[in-house]
Amino acid sequence: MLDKNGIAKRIAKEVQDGYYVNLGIGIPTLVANYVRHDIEVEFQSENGVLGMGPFPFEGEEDADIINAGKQTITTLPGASFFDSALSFSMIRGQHVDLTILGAMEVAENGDIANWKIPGKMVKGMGGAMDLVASAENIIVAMMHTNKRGASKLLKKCSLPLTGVGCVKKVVTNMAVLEVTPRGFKLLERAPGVSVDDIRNATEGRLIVEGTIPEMVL
Amino acid sequence: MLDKNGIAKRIAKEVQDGYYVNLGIGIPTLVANYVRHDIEVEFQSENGVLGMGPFPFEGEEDADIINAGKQTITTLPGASFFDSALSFSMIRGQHVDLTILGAMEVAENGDIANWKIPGKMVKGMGGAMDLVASAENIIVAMMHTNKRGASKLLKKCSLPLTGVGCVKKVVTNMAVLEVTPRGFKLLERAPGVSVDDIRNATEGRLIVEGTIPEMVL
Amino acid sequence: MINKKVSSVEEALIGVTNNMTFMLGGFGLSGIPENAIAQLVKLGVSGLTCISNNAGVDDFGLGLLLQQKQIKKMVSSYVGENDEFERQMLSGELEVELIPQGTLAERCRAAQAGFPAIYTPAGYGTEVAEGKETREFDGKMYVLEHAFKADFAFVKAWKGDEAGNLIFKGTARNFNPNMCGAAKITVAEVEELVPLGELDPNQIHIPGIFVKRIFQGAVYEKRIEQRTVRQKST
Amino acid sequence: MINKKVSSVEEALIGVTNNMTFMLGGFGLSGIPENAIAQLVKLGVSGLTCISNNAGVDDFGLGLLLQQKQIKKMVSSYVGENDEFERQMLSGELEVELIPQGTLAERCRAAQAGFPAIYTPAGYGTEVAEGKETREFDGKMYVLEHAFKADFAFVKAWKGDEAGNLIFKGTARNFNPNMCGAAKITVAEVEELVPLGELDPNQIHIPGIFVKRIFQGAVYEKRIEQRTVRQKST
Repeated sequence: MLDKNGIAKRIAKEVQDGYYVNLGIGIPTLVANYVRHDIEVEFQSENGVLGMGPFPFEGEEDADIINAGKQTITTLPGASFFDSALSFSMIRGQHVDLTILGAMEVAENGDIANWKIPGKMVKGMGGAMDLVASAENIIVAMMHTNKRGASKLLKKCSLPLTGVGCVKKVVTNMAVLEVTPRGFKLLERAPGVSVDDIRNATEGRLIVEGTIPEMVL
Repeated sequence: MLDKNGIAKRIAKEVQDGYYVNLGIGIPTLVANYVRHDIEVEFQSENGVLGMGPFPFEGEEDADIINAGKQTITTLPGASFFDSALSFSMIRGQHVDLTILGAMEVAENGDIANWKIPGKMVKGMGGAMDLVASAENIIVAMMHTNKRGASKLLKKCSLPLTGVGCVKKVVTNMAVLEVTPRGFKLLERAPGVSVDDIRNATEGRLIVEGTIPEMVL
Repeated sequence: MINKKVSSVEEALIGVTNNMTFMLGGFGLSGIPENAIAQLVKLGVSGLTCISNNAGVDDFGLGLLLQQKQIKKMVSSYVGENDEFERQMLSGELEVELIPQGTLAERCRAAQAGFPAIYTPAGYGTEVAEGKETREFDGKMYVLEHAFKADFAFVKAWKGDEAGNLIFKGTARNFNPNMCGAAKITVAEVEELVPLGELDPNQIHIPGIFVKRIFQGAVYEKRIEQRTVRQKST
Repeated sequence: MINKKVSSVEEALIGVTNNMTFMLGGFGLSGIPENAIAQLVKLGVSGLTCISNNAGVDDFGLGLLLQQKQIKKMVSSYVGENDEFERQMLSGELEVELIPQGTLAERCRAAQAGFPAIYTPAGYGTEVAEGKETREFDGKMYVLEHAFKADFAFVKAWKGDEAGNLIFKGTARNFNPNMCGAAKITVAEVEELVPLGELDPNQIHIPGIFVKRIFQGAVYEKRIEQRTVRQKST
């Protein structure tokens, strides 16, 4: 079983040289810490910055330079700032190569629900609906099951959708899965997790073909 | 009868303090020379400049600073450059207060034709169709009749249209006319031109009410 | 040049009345029109519809208007971080319309640019698209979203001049440029109002034609919502 | 940073073949991709569809491609000032699609921003709208115009860096920013390629994400089409 950092570490291996990447809040944010140093990657934040760097040193925070999580950030040489319309032109126009975001539920057809729980205070979708509706390459980072042990990889989402048929890959604390027309195809197991463990934790249709390797982190 | 400069001079009186103005090629360009000096006006050119000044002094021309007529220009303090999309946002979004352009024909319902003569080489509409489709305040500057003496103020345009029902006012070498739901309403006569002269030169419906004053230039 | 300068926030907000619709720039607390918001609190206008990506925090930004119950409806993409907001929303006092962030930006831009509506893929197949026209282009589905209509747009820039030209700084830019000229009256407040001619015409983010009134804000707190830092390695 | 720099115009145009559709920035002869055009002449590719506001003059700009009969179709708003163009058009050798200038800009921007189509009032009631969907919004009529699809966009900027960030100068900006990222491959040529970090991130007109390849043009003639001057009063 992986912890959140383990999930981030595994997803970081999906980030390729020359990718523009948008990271959602939560586990996805951690991905930046594990991207290989020998490749060139630029992080976009939908509030209007490309080329984000690490957090600023204490005393160097600037209220005018934040990320989509409203955290103070820095920028790297070659960075740029832009307005919200141009920012979503990057996203909608499919100029961002990879989108990594969290989810409450993912369905076997690639539907995703990550913005609203009926009866609870709804904070809003922010840029998530734009991201999932447009991105060609979406990886979901999440726990395989919720706090009550119920599967988050479902036949059909029970929560209000954020987008339809858009998720390409899911990386959980238990497995790496590809969303295919036939369902969740199991690609890798987390260390110490068996195929049966994954089968038991997956409500949606799981496709297991051949021997499933253990993740290399 | 007015000459081209006379038409421009009369139109200049329509330009009010605080107006953003787009001037077409030909007679409209001359309007800038006659705008009162005690009012503040900014000239927009659809190729991407607001706050145009006079032509540059010899030797100070810059190939990167031109107007929509491709002429070298200068800018005044407070000017700005922008891309074509933002330029037409100004026009389509009705932020430009007054558009002055030439025409081959104007119809009594406000239709305008100024871009194409069938059988002749067509150069294109440039920004004219965007301007006439969006501007709330359009003044046409033109000769009352063509070179063969035929009226250019018609019941219906014979040439391919540039825009429908959009012209508000026409200033010719003979008259100032308002386009109303009932036709061309005669507002002013050019010096030395009689109402009958104008009637004879106008094919479209002409409305003459009361005494028609002579233009004050 | 056409002079857009007004001498005070009071003058800048002349014409503001109850039940109006406002656009307000800013993302989180970054780039929000602090002085206009303070003046709206002072004026006490109510029944407001506010189009703004976020709703501030309890004691800053739009939260200040929420505390005074001046807002009838919020149109936003994300409204967390605000207890009073949550209370009013759950009690039904406050109407909330949540829309995708990119859709919000583009509905502003449509109003600025004279487009009646746009087709965006965001929200297709979700409750955001319910009751809206959808349409296929090249095998992909889109939702028709209409341009906003607003009475005032309140934006905040870094520098500006009397002609109304604006330059923004960092991510405080966000929705501000897209809201300029998207309402009947656009009021820009700036940290620094510089003399005419001082801004490079090449480097103006928003030309003055989109701005009706401009003033220099008296004071900017520029509060940081999530202060995140790293330690200097020794 | 992702490095977009290529060492030469030859490398920048790798992949260009016959019968492709290109977008080319520029208004008149201002801000045109001079080096890319020269290379296209050299490559001799033909059957081209060129989306460009103008078509150059006989011996400069796109006129150079017209002389070599490399262009099959022009999509432009204004094509005067070019005898060879006129000859080919009247003889039927050259197909010409004339569209309003603002529509041209916005069909580029739609491609850049992922919009399938836009509703614009330009051309309603004229032959430009023939065969196109029209629609009323709020009592005004609009024409549905589709996003362009192109293989390459050739743009010219003033300054750029290896990350592909671009800054334009004066009215040489025009359509160039709107074409960036609007084709499968965007090639930017710049007068000056500056070291990474030299451009102010606040003042970048087009972020590098919209640019695939960037190179410094060998030489720029920057020809003036209408030299207009005034005399110094003595």
